Amino acid sequence: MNEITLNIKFFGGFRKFGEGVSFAVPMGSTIAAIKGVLLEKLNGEALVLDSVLANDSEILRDDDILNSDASLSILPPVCGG
Amino acid sequence: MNEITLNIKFFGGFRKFGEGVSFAVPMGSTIAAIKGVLLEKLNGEALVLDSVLANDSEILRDDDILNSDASLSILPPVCGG
Amino acid sequence: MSATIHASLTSDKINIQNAYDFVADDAHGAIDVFVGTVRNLHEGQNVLGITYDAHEGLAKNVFTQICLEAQSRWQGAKIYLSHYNGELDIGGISIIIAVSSAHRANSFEACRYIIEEIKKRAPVWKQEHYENGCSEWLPGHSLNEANSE
Amino acid sequence: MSATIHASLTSDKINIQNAYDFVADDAHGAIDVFVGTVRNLHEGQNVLGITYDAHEGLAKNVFTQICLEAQSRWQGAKIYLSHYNGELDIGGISIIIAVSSAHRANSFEACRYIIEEIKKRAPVWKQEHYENGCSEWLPGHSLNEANSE
Repeated sequence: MNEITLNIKFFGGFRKFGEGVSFAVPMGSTIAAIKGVLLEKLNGEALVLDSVLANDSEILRDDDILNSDASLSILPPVCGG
Repeated sequence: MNEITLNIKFFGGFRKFGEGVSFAVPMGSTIAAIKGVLLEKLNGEALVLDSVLANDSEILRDDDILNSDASLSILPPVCGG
Repeated sequence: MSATIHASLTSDKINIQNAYDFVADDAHGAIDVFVGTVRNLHEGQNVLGITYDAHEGLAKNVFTQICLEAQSRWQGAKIYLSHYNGELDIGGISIIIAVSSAHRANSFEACRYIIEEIKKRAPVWKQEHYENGCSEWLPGHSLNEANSE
Repeated sequence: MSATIHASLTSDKINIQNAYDFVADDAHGAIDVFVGTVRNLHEGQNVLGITYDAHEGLAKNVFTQICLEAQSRWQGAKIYLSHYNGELDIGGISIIIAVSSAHRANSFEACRYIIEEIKKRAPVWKQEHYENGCSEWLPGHSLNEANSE
């Protein structure tokens, strides 16, 4: 089974885990599945559940599918202004 | 009959009549009556009807009564800001 | 205790930073500033400038009264209000209202309240000067309503 | 034709006059400026400062998108929006939004719309630093809602 490599950057409340994390998932994984892996890598950090994954131009939906390596960001609930 | 002397300052749309006007009215005149005299002095200028008379601290009501000389202002409809 | 209301009629150029500095407060996270300026067009006519006229004493009373009303409705607000008196060219600032408060809703609402009340109640008038050489005192809100309250 | 929207994320000190100058327009008689600043108190704790964090690329996209939405609702508005990124002391300006329009209602409403949408949608976070030495990333609005739209 082919794998793809993801680089996920951290923001806000995820900064306590460092700058980001890298891992491989099966090609064709959904964003929901990738969040599941991230949840596991971050020791069940509940913040993941309220967060979204995004690429550099848009927020990805839970049912979006990834077929190639990607640089993503995990965005916790926002509080700008 | 005793008379009192009024000095009435002009603002806004009344400026075309100069800085103001002076005239005497019977002591005990109401503001409404004074407006009537002013209307006559200003050749029936309709603006008087939408205007109010004021002293230096407050607007006078039509049924207020004047018993002594006074310096007043005639204030046309306002449009500040 | 420092003043929490500044209300003035001025013939000096109105400065935004002064308004901001007056209302800035370490306990306040929100400042709303409204600025009124002279437009180059009014009801289809090209405007060159405006002359403001005001009853100084009464205007200051009314400004202060309106600010106090705002403070009683939006507790803790700091308010700076300055209205211009005299001649202004296009783009000139005729009024500035700055309101600071702990949270943003109060700043917005108090600032809006103050400008709406001033338009209705402050003894200030404006005469527009048009490109065609004419000048006209603008119609407005009659203060006669005070008689029916 | 000159730009009618400025939307930026910056680590330079935010300047009110710059915002004002950008939106000033001879055809516009009203400017509303909202300024967000760092308060010294939050939910009973003494705050010493705030560190802002932001996803630069996405934040700029969202800022621009929100400004375009405002322009389509309040036609003709000129908008300046700048959000700070990095560390701020008490009183520091975290955001400025200036909106000019022909008449005042549009300026007030568009300005309010923009700050409310930014609070909900812009990928920006803040970490408060307290007098007791602790620091905390504040909770906020989940962007997950995008999934249910």
